[in-house]
Amino acid sequence: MVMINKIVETLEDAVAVINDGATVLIGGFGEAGSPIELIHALIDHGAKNLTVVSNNAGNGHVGLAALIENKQVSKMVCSFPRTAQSVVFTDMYRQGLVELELVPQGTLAERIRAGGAGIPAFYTPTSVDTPLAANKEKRVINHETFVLEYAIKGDFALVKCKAADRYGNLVYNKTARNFGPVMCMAARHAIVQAKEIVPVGTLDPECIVTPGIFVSKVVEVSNPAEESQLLKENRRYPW
Amino acid sequence: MVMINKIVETLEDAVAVINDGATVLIGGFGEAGSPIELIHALIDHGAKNLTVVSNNAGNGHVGLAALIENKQVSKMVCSFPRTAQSVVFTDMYRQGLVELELVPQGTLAERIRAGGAGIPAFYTPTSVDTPLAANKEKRVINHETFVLEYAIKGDFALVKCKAADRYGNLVYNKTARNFGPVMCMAARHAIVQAKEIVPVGTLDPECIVTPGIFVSKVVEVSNPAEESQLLKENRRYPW
Amino acid sequence: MVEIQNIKPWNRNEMAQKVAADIPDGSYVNLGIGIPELVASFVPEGREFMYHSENGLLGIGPPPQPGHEDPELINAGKKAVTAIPGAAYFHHADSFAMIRGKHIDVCVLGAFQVSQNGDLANWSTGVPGGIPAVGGAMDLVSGVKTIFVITQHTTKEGKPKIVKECSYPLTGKAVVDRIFTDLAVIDVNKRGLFVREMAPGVSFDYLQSKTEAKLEI
Amino acid sequence: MVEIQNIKPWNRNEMAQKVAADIPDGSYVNLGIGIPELVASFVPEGREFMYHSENGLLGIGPPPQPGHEDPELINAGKKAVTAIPGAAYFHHADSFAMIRGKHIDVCVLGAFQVSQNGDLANWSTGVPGGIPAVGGAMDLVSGVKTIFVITQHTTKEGKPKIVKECSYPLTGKAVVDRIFTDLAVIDVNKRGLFVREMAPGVSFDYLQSKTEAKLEI
Repeated sequence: MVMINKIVETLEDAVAVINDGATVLIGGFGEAGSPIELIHALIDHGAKNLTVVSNNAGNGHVGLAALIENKQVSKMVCSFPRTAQSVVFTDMYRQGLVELELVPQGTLAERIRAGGAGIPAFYTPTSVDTPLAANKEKRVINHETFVLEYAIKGDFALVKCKAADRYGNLVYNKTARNFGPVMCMAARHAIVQAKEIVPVGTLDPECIVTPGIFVSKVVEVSNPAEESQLLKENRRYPW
Repeated sequence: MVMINKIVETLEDAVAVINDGATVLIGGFGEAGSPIELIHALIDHGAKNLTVVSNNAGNGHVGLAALIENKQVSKMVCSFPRTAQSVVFTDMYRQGLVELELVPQGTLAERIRAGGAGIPAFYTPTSVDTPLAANKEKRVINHETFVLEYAIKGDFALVKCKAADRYGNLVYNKTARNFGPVMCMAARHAIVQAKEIVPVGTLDPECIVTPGIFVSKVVEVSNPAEESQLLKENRRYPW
Repeated sequence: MVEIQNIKPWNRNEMAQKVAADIPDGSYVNLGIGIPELVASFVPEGREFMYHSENGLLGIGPPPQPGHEDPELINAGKKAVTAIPGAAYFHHADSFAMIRGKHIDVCVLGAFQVSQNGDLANWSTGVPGGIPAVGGAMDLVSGVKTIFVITQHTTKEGKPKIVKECSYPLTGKAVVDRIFTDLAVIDVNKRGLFVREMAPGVSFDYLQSKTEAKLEI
Repeated sequence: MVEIQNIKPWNRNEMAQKVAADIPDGSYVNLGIGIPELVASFVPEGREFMYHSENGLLGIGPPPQPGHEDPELINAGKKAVTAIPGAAYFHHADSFAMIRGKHIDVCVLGAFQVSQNGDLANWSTGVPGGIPAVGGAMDLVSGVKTIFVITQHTTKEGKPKIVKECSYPLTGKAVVDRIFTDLAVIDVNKRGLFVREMAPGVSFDYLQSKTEAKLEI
């Protein structure tokens, strides 16, 4: 019998659709929720000239940092690209090898949600009177000034979750949920790595965080690497 | 020890804060999620000149229909006020005793969410080229036309849920969830009737739908009436 | 005069079956209130659809056994339904994010009128004193990729429902992709209305005589 | 010259304790990265606060026991935390709905500079070649009802951080309600900066000498 089945067997298959020049939304807040294995598969895949939307810009020489270091990213859209271990982005940015669009974190989350919800633009109080609103359209509503912000859509999203089923229903783990749900909504193809793939009907329908309608592909990665551990070991990708 | 405790003992206490002229968001889609006991308490309380935001306009002579029949509602904001059993609203509207703002259902949900999320206004494709967009501001974004819609905020929300704790964390039952979560977000004071009040820590933190930050008061109603049953019995409130 | 003696219009179930046959495997499908609800019974062999209800359910199952109705598990028409294994519940803003955000593949709606360029009128007849009610129809037509209309070809009074221009207030402009009636299946595209199939015994001339807008074949 | 021999500046824990003492019972509180994180340790007897982390947690508990850190349970500063019974997890858009929608009562932030009218600069020193990073600071100052700043009174080089006008790029204009430094607690309102309390041995003249903006008492 034909069935809706979003499960793919390999990381390679999962990212094969990603094309040069694509906009890729990458989940995670620091290492929590960062889909390291999918990012490494994207490095192996080699798609270039990517615009990456992600809260941070990677740490050390693994995951998102390794993708940037491999010169596959022409532009980063993020809220906090600077950390003690964001050496790669800092270096590449100073050399002019990667462009940066800096977006306040809540505006970033809301622009992505808007992209997924069919809202092309919205007004927000965030960043009014700051340099980040300098060239943006303003509007006064009920005597308060707001900034117009536009939706962000992705061609692809790379997201990590705790458990998934063949319909693409997802649940997350603790604060690793962060940007995953809105990125799945906003991408044409959301590609997800799940610590566990479970039979349909296992996930409580009251507790599913991302309904399968927002997901294109699921691949099981039962022992995902921890970024902080890789950093301690001074690992680099490709290894 | 002083503790955050949003539980109130009686329906009367729960609605006592509602003032004349208030905007009240009332949850429910048909009878699913309709907080009948809270509405009846509001009838006993007697606050007048209310603007009520609710998907429907009530059925028979109980719940929201009874509130309208009791002449406490001067304006309804809803998407679908007409059903086979919406006799009270039909009658009062034709007599000019209640005003109607008709809003497409998705726009209604999104305007309420925006109210709760601090987004004062947004653009949407819904209702473009229809009479409901006739006097609204339009904007072309990426060659497509959108309508500007403004946030809806409530002074109060009346919402029904399945289980709650003293922090005001809520879970719902099946399709009775509907407008509850966004209405709790958008109201200054969200007043909730729960079928069950459980100790803090009982609700799974991964499955809480409405975090307590959005809730002001919770009252236990362990055997809520079913609207369809009351209609079968031709009940009227006050009884 | 047009011959009519051998005409066998499709009944509602046959219409619904034709709609179902045109829904691609794996589609996410929203079914409107009324005749569209019948479509759920006709998933073709070898296909799996996922039915969406705008009141917060993805994965509508078959109707419940009598006596097992749950007043808190209903569809957009407020009728009792069931949920399949793998279903998910969500709130109204998330549900309409699915609709407005173009995540639903197909929507099946009823109609008062459809115009030759695909305008749909299905929420108000504009009668003074009538209670206007729109529900989710405008959200659906603006957000769903493919809009199928299922309707009787004419009104009870025999007036055409497929018209040059809608006289009733619009639900959406140029939104309908295909019309399924008791007499025919008609594609709507930029060049006009193209008849794909006619009910047994229906001739093109007969069909045109029941249709205000110009048909092509 | 101003006398300085008897000055006993508050240490970071004392500053954090003063902040905690000014947070009303039952408040929802967001703590920024750095010194603000210390505030969590000083909930006054008889009060209950609910700590919010913008990365999707309401109900931060005490730090985990060493060896029990969970890399998927972290705070905004990306440090391991725990969750109290009654905590809830949610996604980033919902988390910032809490912030932007004015549901958080109090936010405690660090500062590079605060101006006399409550402007805050805490995200960029505008140095060429620096990597700009803003995080959630602009969302917090625009959405949270009460903004407390906790900071050393002067920079490491001894320059005033409480200034007439911020020279660094702003995080928000007229957003700060109260400033807690090692030397004083200062209210910001429309009429200016009002000193509420000074550290032991600090005189008003001394405090003014360390402050570019004019202080009132």
